[in-house]
Amino acid sequence: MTANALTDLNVMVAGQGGDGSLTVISVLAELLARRGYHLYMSRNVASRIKGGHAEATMRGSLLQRGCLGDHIDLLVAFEQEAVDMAATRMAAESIIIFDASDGALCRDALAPNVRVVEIPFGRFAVRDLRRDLFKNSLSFGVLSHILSIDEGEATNCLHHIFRRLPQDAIAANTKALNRGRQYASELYAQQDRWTLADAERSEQLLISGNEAIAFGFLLAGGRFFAGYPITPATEVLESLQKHSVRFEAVAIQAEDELAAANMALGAAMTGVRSMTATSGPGFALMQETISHAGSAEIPLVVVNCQRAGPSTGMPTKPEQSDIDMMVFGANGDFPRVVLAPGEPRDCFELSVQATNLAQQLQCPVILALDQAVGQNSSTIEPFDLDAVQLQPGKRLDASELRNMSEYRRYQVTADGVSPWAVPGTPGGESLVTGNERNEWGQVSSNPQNRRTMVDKRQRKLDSNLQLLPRGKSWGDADASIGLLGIGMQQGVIEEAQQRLTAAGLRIKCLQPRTIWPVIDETLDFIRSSKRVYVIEHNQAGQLARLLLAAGASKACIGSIRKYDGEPFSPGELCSEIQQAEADRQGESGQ
Amino acid sequence: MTANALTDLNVMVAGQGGDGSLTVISVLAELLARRGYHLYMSRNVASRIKGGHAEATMRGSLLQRGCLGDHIDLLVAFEQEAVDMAATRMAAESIIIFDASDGALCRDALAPNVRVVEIPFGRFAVRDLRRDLFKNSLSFGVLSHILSIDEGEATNCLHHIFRRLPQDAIAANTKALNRGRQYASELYAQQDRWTLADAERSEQLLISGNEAIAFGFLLAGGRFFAGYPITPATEVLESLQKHSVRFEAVAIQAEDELAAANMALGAAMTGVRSMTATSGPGFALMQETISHAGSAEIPLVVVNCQRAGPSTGMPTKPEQSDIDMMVFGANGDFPRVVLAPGEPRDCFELSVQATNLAQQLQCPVILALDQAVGQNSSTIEPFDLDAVQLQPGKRLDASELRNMSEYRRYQVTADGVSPWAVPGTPGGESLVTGNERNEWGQVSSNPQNRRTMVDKRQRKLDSNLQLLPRGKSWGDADASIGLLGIGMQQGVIEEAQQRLTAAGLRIKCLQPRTIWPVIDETLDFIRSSKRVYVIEHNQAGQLARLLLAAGASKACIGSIRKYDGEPFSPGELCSEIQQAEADRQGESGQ
Amino acid sequence: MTKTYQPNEPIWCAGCGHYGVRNALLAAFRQMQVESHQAMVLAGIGCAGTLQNNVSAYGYHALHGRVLPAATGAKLANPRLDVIAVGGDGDGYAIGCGHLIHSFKRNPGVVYILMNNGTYGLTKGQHSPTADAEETDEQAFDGVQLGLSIPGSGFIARGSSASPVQLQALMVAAMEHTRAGKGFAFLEVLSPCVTYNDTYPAWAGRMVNVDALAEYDCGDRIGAFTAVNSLLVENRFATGLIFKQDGKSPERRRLDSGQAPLCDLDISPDRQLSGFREIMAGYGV
Amino acid sequence: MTKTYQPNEPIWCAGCGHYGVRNALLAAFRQMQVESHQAMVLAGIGCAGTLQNNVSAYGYHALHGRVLPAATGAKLANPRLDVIAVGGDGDGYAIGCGHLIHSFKRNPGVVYILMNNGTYGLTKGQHSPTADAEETDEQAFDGVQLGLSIPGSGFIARGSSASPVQLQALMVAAMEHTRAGKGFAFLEVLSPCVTYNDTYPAWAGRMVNVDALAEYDCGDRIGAFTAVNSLLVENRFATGLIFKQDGKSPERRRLDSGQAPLCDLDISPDRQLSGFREIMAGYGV
Ligand SMILES: Cc1ncc(C[n+]2csc(CCOP(=O)(O)OP(=O)(O)O)c2C)c(N)n1
Ligand SMILES: Cc1ncc(C[n+]2csc(CCOP(=O)(O)OP(=O)(O)O)c2C)c(N)n1
Ligand code: SF4
Ligand code: SF4
Ligand SMILES: [Mg+2]
Ligand SMILES: [Mg+2]
Repeated sequence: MTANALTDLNVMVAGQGGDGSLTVISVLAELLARRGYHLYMSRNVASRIKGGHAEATMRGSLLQRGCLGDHIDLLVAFEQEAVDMAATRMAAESIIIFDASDGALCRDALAPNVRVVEIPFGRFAVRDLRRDLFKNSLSFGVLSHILSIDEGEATNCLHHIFRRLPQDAIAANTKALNRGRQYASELYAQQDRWTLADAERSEQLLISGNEAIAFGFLLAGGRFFAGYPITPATEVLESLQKHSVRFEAVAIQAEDELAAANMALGAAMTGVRSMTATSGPGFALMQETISHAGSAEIPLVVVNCQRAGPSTGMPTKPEQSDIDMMVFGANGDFPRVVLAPGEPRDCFELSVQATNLAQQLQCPVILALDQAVGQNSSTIEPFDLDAVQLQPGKRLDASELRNMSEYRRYQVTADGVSPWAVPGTPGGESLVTGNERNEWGQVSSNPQNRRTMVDKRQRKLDSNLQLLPRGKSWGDADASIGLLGIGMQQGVIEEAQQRLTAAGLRIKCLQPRTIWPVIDETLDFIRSSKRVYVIEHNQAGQLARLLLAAGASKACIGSIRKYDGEPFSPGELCSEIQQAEADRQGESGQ
Repeated sequence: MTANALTDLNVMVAGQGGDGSLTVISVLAELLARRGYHLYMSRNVASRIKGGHAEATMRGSLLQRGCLGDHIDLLVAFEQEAVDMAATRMAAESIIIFDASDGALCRDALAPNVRVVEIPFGRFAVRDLRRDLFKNSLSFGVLSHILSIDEGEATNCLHHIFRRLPQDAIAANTKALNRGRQYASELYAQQDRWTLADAERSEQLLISGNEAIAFGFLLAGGRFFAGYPITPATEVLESLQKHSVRFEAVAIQAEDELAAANMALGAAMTGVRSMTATSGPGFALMQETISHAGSAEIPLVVVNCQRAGPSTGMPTKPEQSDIDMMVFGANGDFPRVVLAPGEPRDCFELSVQATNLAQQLQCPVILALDQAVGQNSSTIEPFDLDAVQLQPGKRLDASELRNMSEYRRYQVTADGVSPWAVPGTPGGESLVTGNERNEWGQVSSNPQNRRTMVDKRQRKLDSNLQLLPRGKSWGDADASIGLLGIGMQQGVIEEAQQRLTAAGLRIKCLQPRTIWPVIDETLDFIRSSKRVYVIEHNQAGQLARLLLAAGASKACIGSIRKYDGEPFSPGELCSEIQQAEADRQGESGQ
Repeated sequence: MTKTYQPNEPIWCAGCGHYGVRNALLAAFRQMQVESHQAMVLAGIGCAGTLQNNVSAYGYHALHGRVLPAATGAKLANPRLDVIAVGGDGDGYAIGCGHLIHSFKRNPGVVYILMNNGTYGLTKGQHSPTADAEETDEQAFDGVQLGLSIPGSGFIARGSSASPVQLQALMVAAMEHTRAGKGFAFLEVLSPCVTYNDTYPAWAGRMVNVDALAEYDCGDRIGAFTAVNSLLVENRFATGLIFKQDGKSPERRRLDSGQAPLCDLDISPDRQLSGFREIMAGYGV
Repeated sequence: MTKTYQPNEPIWCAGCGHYGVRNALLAAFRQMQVESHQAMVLAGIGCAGTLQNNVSAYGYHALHGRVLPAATGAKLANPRLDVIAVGGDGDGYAIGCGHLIHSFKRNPGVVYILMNNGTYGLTKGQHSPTADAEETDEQAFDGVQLGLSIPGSGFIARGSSASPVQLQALMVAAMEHTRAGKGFAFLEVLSPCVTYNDTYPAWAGRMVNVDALAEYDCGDRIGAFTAVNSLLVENRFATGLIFKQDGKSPERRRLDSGQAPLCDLDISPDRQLSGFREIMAGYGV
């Protein structure tokens, strides 16, 4: 970190849950955004309720980044524990602003070059302003001083964030801010101050993946959602509950995941675009229903925002260990699509596509998120709302039906998709079932019919591959080394690739966005490489295994995995790859 | 089929459900068993209740066979539909005994060389004996005549089967039998009669796979079972309910599959060996619980007797399309074992092993059956009960605990398995949980602890591979062509291999019995072959794909699949393989 | 006219109680002039759960135990439909009983016809939750009593497949209740399984039709519970319209607040661009 | 003494009702002289479902909603254990309510303590089935009333984390009921979530302790339903021992018929070879 205009800044605010760490981050986010920084924000809370260690981390960078940086440059710590936990992640020459209300900082765990500013915020806040809560604005004052922000700008941002509070609360916080600045100017040397860049500000959204999923669903005509709360997927339900009235939509909290998924099926059968969202344990409960949607050919979008498993696991930690279940879970053979977005824009786009695809293919479409993609927020350009188009699929209305001599719900067609009518349409009476059945929907176990029907359903995928979203690829297209990863890996891979390229390694990258079926794009990427590192968050190497199962050559695949609940940092990933490359060289040298 | 002593005879009895087709088959089974034949029996009932087409088919053969033959030699048909449905399966020179009560047989669908004996059984039964039901013994009389059975032997067998009926019922059935023989001798030419072999009779059991699973579980010390009825797995529950009192065991019908699986977990935690059994839809519902058993390290055996999917599918038809779900379903990474028996003896043995393995590895062990393995019966040598041994695993009793200074439920050990104490043992108090936790069982999301615990759990498999059951291999060990299949494929592959070998093809075969993890034996078999045909009942080629994922070379794997609800016949499988071989030759010739 | 599927003949055993349920439903449909395209008959899994194949309507075969959530979704999405959910006692009282409770509570305009035969017919005769106490060592469950215990439940009735006139009348009353926007209507039908649990003789003398009792007040929850429970401990069943209370269904609440049926909404994004832009602006920094 | 895990301090918010439940349980354990190795505390998932971490016993953290089946399995397998199941209202009345019904019906000797706070605490404040009617447009569910509707239910009580003495007494009564082999004991505890649904003030004046009513007869199911329902429609809660009836639990039925506890059986196959041979002979042909 150089003292000149910061191009990349990682700030953590940490304390006990309920300390209001998020407020400090919000004001700083506002400030950085005004200065033209891109933001990436992550929260890390213990799986407990009030209290317990809680941290919010934000990266501000002039380049768009999809992950946190390797190190923390600035830490606002409201307690000793926060410092101890962050100690190994502190950058050289980084700064800790410590709330010394309960005593001086013990800096045993810290490298000597980490600087500490100790101020008893809490004590001062209570003493001067009569409420502990004001320590947040106090500490922002200190921060703003260190970052060489002038009073006007700091106040402005604070006021913006608190604009919905009553006047006296705003006044008190402003007072706290100024006190903070004052303490800082006394305690913190003028010459050590950092300066922020002042880049051009563009219109940006700060949104999480879960929120973007909900928004995309509404754009794509989604009007029925049923869910059951579960970390880290709950925000999809909550966003939709917030916005549903305006669009006359229904967002219902069911009694469990089985009810949620089956309510969505019931609504979907009436032609209303329907979704449910959950995380691993709930997705496991929905397996039977997903197979049913596949069998009965009912359009359904299911979001699985993955957390660390197995079972209850670590609910607030990210993992990508339900790939197997999403692709291969549930009973029997049936067509399904699994899409994996990498950041909020992707979430929005793939949510739209998933909602359309479910209608086009009449089968379950799964949106595979992970906790980091779902819950972290980042700044992105506003969505291009005008570009959203609805694909109605083969829906028959009353007049089309009237002109048909016969209507068979499961008519065997060239591409396997049957035209369908929804309840209420005269002439569209039909039988929808999860049993094997003939074209009319009547139960049948005739072997010839069975083959026809299995093949028909499979054709829905095989003859509609062109509808499936392509991935994102970047880097040096002619490189022989490839990096491949989905979801939260995207941002880390991007940054690692830039660094590796800078270090002289030729690398190309692919973030597949359709993970099931495995499409040619993915296999071609592997085929055209000498080796591909598959980077993922799980113990088994589920994605790598999936690619092998799809025909990728074993010799070509290198598997880089992590499963400790913490995302890769770009630096960590770089070393993993460099190490793997070195190992290869070593081997081939022998 | 030659007229001399029959070495292999396929008999079908078919009519409306409730016609008592099974009685005829039972008496014939008794007769054939006394003559030293091996038996294989299958029932095919429409998914409806009373009425609807129902057929029972039995193969009697001097060689032990694990499937039905290619053709039907003898058909007893109580209605026209039965003949129409069986028409294409009738052997040349085969015989149909037709109940002509409702009119003469329309033989349009039959080949000219099929012979028909028409007798209005039903009408005669009512006229002579006052009850339609006696048509069964009547038709057995006809059968016995055609098979050149003398009156004494026929009566003997009939009496044996009816030994628990009241005297007058036996007398009436005997009368019916004799009437049948009389009609037959009038209608059926003496010189066209067939003769049965008279081989040495050995002690045999006639048992289904589901029954053998239940029995093996009891032998292996299983004392708690909870299930929920579902075709084709219900007989596991029913067998255990029948036998439970004698062994003071509990076999409980739960309110659903979620309750069943979780009751079994509760009992398992007390140290009682526990099992649940279900089929695809129920197994899908149990996914969350299976992941939980994997996470919390609770020994649990789960039987999945597969039926044709997806969803409700065809409940009475066999399929092997839950392989993916059993191996890869449920959330997160956790160790599990999947074993696949091929016939009743295998079911018994693997049920014992699964019950032991669950204790040894403290994880879920899945028994993968299919409808044919589970519900078809065949004759086998009596089980060697003395050979059954219990493996207690690392259970600590009170005195062992007393001598330990510390007890940690999730102690990290070399092989990943932690010694454990069950509730009621002083000093063994502990926390069992599906959350990530430290060795004491206390919830933790510390990254280092997380890695340690994931690795520990995985080690349970990796360092105990020697405990996993090996497969069965046969054929020409040096052959370059391999046939590989599990479950119901075993018997068909065996017979197909014999025929192909007789036709000059060198072939070796493997029936893997541990399908997850994929063990070296399986991969070695593939590695040592030029090509391996993976024979399975599903559309996707799930087993073949699993082998690819485990590292088998794609060039080496040929996939032979069927998914119409009907098992392969040996002849059909032979042609498939010959065709595939011819195609290869064609290709390489180009 | 577009030709579509022809309802199958039922596949039930001769004499099965479920025939009576089907016949009463067809008669009720005629009486209520239900148009086949406006009715959606959703079924659970079991012998009872094949009834939808024998009726002209939009039929759906749900998963075992999940017919009520599916029916709820359908009704919320298209409130014009007559949504009829049917199923057996295993389907509704065993695997599905959690959803039954929440359907009483949520109160969607769904008619739920539960065919109680004290057994699992389709899987060949295992005990259901309403099986006789002597056989199971457990007290038989009673769905009517359960319904009364859920605050907000609004229509609880019991009929018998042996009493076709009463049964048809109860079905009509149930459909009128849902059509009026009052919410969930629960109708249990005693519908014997002649093959595995022939309770025709045992049940015959045990039914007491509360509609015929002069002093019975079906608007009084405590009174209803008292009557039902008193009969139950004497091993008898209350039948008839046992409890009725006017509520408001969620789909009716939506309509009353001026919202269109979900299935009628124009969902093209350009129709609501300003709304979407406003939400997006809320995420702006 | 073997050193084993030390119970953690609770992780609940300051003032959470669940502290009162834990304290009462510890006191009841002391009063009943429960030995830590003879108690098994099973918990659902939620804030309530962390209580097992704060007690010395064999603790188990079940899946969300599945604590009762697990407890049933444990009790049937080892009837000597004091099996205590705990969980929240989301756990027990939403995802798990099917199992609650069947636990009343099956009647295993399990004490079930359900902490009702009208909200999903752990997932940060969504409505639970007992959430206020005004907020949800649905009537709040009542577990006590539900319990009364299940034939065979034998112990139904309600306490409050604000009334520690009564709560401890109810816990003791519940444990005595199960220890006596009478079966399932259900105890709902009003246990406010101060963070997301602080009902301390709202609930304070609304509780009516039936134990203190001279004329109240807790052996009368209809009377209990009448009392509970009458209070409920006035927006009040009956507390105390609401209903009690002596049944026999399935594990006690096994013991009475001379069968040993499952966990004590000698399972070595050679001990029962003759039995196995006989069964095998039954398959002979
Ligand atoms: C998840 C699941 N578990 C089990 C089954 C098997 N099954 C089909 S119907 C049925 C019960 C049928 O009983 P009931 O609902 O009373 O209907 P009835 O046949 O008596 O009319 C069961 C257990 C299933 N289809 N799905
Ligand atoms: C299958 C599944 N679905 C959802 C969740 C998420 N979840 C955890 S606790 C909980 C509800 C907690 O509410 P409650 O049971 O009332 O307990 P409280 O926190 O209020 O004490 C939910 C929905 C989960 N763990 N598992
Ligand atoms: S088995 Fe019973 S319920 Fe099913 S159709 Fe036959 S009589 Fe009816
Ligand atoms: S969130 Fe509510 S229920 Fe959970 S600990 Fe805090 S106060 Fe208690
Ligand atoms: Mg039934
Ligand atoms: Mg709660």
